[in-house]
Amino acid sequence: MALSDLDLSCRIGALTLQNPVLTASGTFGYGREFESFVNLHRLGAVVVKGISLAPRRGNPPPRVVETACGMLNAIGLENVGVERFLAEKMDYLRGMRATVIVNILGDSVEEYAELAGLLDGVAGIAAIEVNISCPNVKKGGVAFGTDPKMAAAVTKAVKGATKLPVIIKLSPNVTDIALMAKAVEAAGADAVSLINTLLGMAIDIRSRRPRLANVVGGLSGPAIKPVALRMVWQVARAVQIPVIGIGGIATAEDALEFLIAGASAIEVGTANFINPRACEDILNGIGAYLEANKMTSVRELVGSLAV
Amino acid sequence: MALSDLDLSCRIGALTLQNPVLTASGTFGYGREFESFVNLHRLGAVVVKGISLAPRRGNPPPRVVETACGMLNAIGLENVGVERFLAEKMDYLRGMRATVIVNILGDSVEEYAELAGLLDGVAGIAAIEVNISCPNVKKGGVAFGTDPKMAAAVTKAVKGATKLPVIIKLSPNVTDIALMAKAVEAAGADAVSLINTLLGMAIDIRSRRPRLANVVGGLSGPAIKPVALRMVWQVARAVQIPVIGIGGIATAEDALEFLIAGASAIEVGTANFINPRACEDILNGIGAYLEANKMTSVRELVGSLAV
Amino acid sequence: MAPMQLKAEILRRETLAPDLIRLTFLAPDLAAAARPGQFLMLRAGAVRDPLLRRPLSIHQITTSGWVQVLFKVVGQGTRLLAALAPGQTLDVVGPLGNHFALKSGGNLCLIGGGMGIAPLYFLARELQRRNPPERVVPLLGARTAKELRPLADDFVALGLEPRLATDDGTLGHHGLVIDHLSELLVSGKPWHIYTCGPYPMMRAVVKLCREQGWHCQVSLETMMACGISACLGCAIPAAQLDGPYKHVCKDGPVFGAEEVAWL
Amino acid sequence: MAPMQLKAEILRRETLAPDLIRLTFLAPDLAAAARPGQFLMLRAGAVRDPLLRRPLSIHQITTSGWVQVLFKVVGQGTRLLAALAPGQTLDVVGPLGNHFALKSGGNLCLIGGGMGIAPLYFLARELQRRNPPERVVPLLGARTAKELRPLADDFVALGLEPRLATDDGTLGHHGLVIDHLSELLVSGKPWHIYTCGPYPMMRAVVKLCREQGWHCQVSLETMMACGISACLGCAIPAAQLDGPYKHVCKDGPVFGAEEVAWL
Ligand SMILES: Cc1cc2nc3c(=O)[nH]c(=O)nc-3n(C[C@H](O)[C@H](O)[C@H](O)COP(=O)(O)OP(=O)(O)OC[C@H]3O[C@@H](n4cnc5c(N)ncnc54)[C@H](O)[C@@H]3O)c2cc1C
Ligand SMILES: Cc1cc2nc3c(=O)[nH]c(=O)nc-3n(C[C@H](O)[C@H](O)[C@H](O)COP(=O)(O)OP(=O)(O)OC[C@H]3O[C@@H](n4cnc5c(N)ncnc54)[C@H](O)[C@@H]3O)c2cc1C
Ligand SMILES: Cc1cc2nc3c(=O)[nH]c(=O)nc-3n(C[C@H](O)[C@H](O)[C@H](O)COP(=O)(O)O)c2cc1C
Ligand SMILES: Cc1cc2nc3c(=O)[nH]c(=O)nc-3n(C[C@H](O)[C@H](O)[C@H](O)COP(=O)(O)O)c2cc1C
Ligand code: FES
Ligand code: FES
Repeated sequence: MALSDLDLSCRIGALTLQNPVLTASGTFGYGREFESFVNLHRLGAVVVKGISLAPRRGNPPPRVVETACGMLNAIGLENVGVERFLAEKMDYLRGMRATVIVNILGDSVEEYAELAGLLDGVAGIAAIEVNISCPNVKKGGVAFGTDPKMAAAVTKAVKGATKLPVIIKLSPNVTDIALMAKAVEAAGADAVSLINTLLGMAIDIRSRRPRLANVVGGLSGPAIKPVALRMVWQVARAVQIPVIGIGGIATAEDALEFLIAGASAIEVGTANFINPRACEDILNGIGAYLEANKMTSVRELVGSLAV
Repeated sequence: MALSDLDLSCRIGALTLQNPVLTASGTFGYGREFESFVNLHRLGAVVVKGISLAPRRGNPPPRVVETACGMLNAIGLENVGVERFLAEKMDYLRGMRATVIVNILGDSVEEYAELAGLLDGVAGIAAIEVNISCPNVKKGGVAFGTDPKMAAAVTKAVKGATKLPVIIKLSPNVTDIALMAKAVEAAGADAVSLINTLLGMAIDIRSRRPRLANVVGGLSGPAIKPVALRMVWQVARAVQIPVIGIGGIATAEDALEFLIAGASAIEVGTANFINPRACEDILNGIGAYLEANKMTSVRELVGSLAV
Repeated sequence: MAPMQLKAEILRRETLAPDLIRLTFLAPDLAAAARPGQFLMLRAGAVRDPLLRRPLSIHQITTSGWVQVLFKVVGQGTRLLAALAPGQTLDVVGPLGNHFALKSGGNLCLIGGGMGIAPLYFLARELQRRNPPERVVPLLGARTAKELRPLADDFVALGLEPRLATDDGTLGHHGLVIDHLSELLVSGKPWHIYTCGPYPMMRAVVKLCREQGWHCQVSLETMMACGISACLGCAIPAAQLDGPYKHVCKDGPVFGAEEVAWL
Repeated sequence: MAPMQLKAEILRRETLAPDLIRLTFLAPDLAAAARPGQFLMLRAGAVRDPLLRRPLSIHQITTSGWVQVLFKVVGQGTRLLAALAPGQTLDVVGPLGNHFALKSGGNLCLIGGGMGIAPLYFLARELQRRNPPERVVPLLGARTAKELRPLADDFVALGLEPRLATDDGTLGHHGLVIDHLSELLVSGKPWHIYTCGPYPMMRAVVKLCREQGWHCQVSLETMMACGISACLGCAIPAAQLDGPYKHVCKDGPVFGAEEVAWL
């Protein structure tokens, strides 16, 4: 059976993706950075670096530090802003026939809504992924993603501003992630994706200073996979909407664990840095597994965990 | 300067420990298991495997699985129960002149209090560490450690039942660990220790079954160190009581990061499995660092992070 | 004998078959203390991934203080161990666990499958010292001749006459090692069985022993985080299913077949 | 030239000094595309710890498709790279980043400190092709003779006359490589400077260049997670401090000294 005979497609709200392998925001630039490594049109979708209303210069360096089987980043959401994104980045992605999901971030509910409105109806944009791990500036800097009410408010506002499918990207830095997922589902989210990075820190014992200028940063990579997988499993059992699994996925085996746990699709993050071809390798590996297990559709696998 | 000239002592409530290197509960048995590797009397304290009122047989196997730079365990708090612990394990520890901290766990506030009462006044027991990452059976199985009110209730009950210093061991599976720390501080805790394991999961893609019979388990080891360090830093800034840092500490460098972040002492967990001599190696390394940096007391280091 | 933690110098690395490695290292105190059936927790170096030590049985010791392990390369941990060259150091904790009870007298049969043969060689040598060679009968099985021959040769060199079986028929009986058990049955004698190998093989052996009333010592494997009885990760169900679990690293790895559950 | 991802065969591993390694590997397409100043992101194998690739400058290429990197073993990543033996494969992404602008004519001076010398050799060769050798002046410094001599010899073999300096005085001037700059000053000529090395050294060079009005190209290092402009981790402050950051893997590693902040 050739890969093309397999049904790898998955649905995220009204959107059908050709396969479940997506790129994680912030680890794949605006797509073009990977043009010599990956066939962008083969991917389920390219989720681009988080976009804000105004351009952001991000945090001062150092911004990244390696940890055991992982890395911390405090990029600080550096991005070109929505205007330049639409003017400079979308043409290329359209030309490559990539399915584009735009990851957005804001300081207030209103900013999220405004951004969603600006993206609505733009040719080539298939969906919006909402990063709610950002501080709510109006609410004393508590992250939207740690409070079910604020998360629901963002979801409602974004849904009200766009006809595009809306994916809410959940923060893992919470007591009960299933509760968060249910809150955004009730508020109209078409899907949830998780996890964003775990908040972490590293110290240089020589200088006795934080290794990141921002002091704390987001932990990603294989180190966090067990936590991510547990959360995906918990959320998949709690909501009816599709779940996109993220966190430490570096191989097809990793991706398969998330699908079996209940994820309809997955996003590959940090692994892109180490193996720029990771997304295609993972896609091929999922196909091979389905064949070896005599499955014809990836949906047979989704949530197939026998507990 | 010889190691003996350094002041490595640290205070945990009314208790003064000779040095800040402790063993983490559940990773050092009842001490005797390490007799041929470590001089127990040289350690800051031996924190023994969690003890419950009645013996517990724990979870069915498989109970452990390796992950990237970490491991998941679902031992299920197997232990001999308080009666056998006192009858069979304490004599040896007293004989070794070890400073013993007993880690306790329970299904209800009352159980915690009863246990604390049974340990009160037992010769050789220096303090009680309360594992609140256990499900509150009376409250639908929500972990004590995820709710500030329940955590405070346990703290109060234990404090009321014993004159020993009480260390509350915090769960990292919460939105705001500083809030938890403040809640138990207000309830009378003499110190907090953190972190317990992060909840995680792993799946065998061949059988499509969880790798742990218990489905989910606790993630420990170097993988979690960045998260643990961040939480210790947050808690140390939020409370006045001493903080004991735990999570992924395998070397003196790791331990120093926690001390610099604000921990008065540290506990070594999973590293004991890999290097049974880890505690003494770490103790020696801390001494060497203090000397190299011309410090005479470990307290000069605690909380010395320049942010 | 209390376990020790030591750095041992690798003296020799032999590739007996593809992915079948025998490492010889110098550890006189360990060699002096080790008993057949015990195991070691090994680490090739200070890597954090894989994180844990790897349990390997003691395959052989010499009076000159050499210790051998014999293992299959199955994943990253054994791959790193297999990459150690003479002169490099191996990080060892051991000897760990209990050991086979050494019988003097009677009819003794050692049944090993695959890497389960590794501890049986040490056992065979100790039994052979205490018993006439014809009373010590090794039944050895593996997937294919390549794997089995080097192991079988060692038993022959001891003066024993191993009966062999391979899954693919390339050496000895074409089939399972336990098919040889019928020979023991035919003999009509009571046997004392020692066995180590794949779980289904051992279960079949244990079933027969129970039927025949033969005594049987089994060496079990399980996932281990520490090997030194600190993590409680190595639990297995005891014969009395609702009783406390047995712990392979402390109560085992050798058990009387009747002590543990056969599921 | 778009970067590629490839597995290259190691042809040679040389230990030039303790912990100073030169790896030669076969990568014809890469060799054809590479320009002086560019770098590679390397990985010794599929280990997860350390997680990230390691950036190393391209030290030399040959027309027969050989590529060389020269590096100091400072931690686990470089240790794993240093352990690669001929015949094994190296996992390469590159060529990455921009490159030095190659001047024809004028007085060219290459100032390298420590491992900063690595990319300057490739640069020196390309400059030497375009300029009379006496117009290409390398100033090379390192901690000690053991480290510096093998590198210096290569420059001599190119027909250049490097001025040397070591921290311990065991080769060349006893002191800093920048002390040689006074010779350039004395010459009274305007110089075009290329520099790569420790930050304090480059800052001193840049200060002098600014005073003298000399043009200066610097090659910078920073922590890099990807090297391919995907993570935005390699930010450094631009000359205009409140403007957008520069990204070393994309806007660099070579910068005009005036483009970036010197803090
Ligand atoms: C007491 C004991 C004695 C053993 N003696 C030998 C021996 O003499 N020769 C030999 O070849 N093998 C022996 N084993 C098995 C050996 O420990 C495993 O093959 C090895 O740990 C695999 O490590 P890895 O990293 O190469 O493979 P991994 O990538 O970790 O896993 C490969 C496979 O090995 C299994 N495995 C992994 N770790 C362990 C572990 N800690 N304990 C048990 N199984 C594991 C996994 O379930 C998996 O199926 C013994 C095991 C035990 C418990
Ligand atoms: C563009 C560029 C070109 C380079 N070219 C060379 C070269 O030709 N020869 C050479 O010897 N070195 C070069 N380096 C430095 C080299 O990348 C580091 O020495 C190496 O990554 C250290 O890895 P490690 O695992 O051995 O050490 P680690 O244990 O990771 O760290 C040891 C030290 O190296 C620093 N370091 C670690 N990772 C990086 C990284 N990704 N980028 C920068 N610094 C890091 C750390 O801050 C630490 O102080 C270059 C760096 C860059 C950015
Ligand atoms: C360098 C870096 C930048 C990131 N930027 C973003 C971002 O802009 N928006 C976002 O929602 N997530 C961002 N993330 C989080 C990832 O999309 C992903 O959720 C996380 O890294 C976990 O997946 P991984 O372990 O596969 O990397 C970023 C992660 C990294 C490592
Ligand atoms: C096998 C195992 C058993 C544990 N048992 C207990 C326990 O009984 N009580 C407790 O409070 N913590 C227990 N812990 C948690 C550790 O004490 C420690 O908080 C955690 O492992 C993080 O530290 P580490 O990364 O250094 O291991 C256990 C951890 C492991 C790995
Ligand atoms: S392996 Fe840890 S207790 Fe047996
Ligand atoms: S290193 Fe990732 S963007 Fe430069």
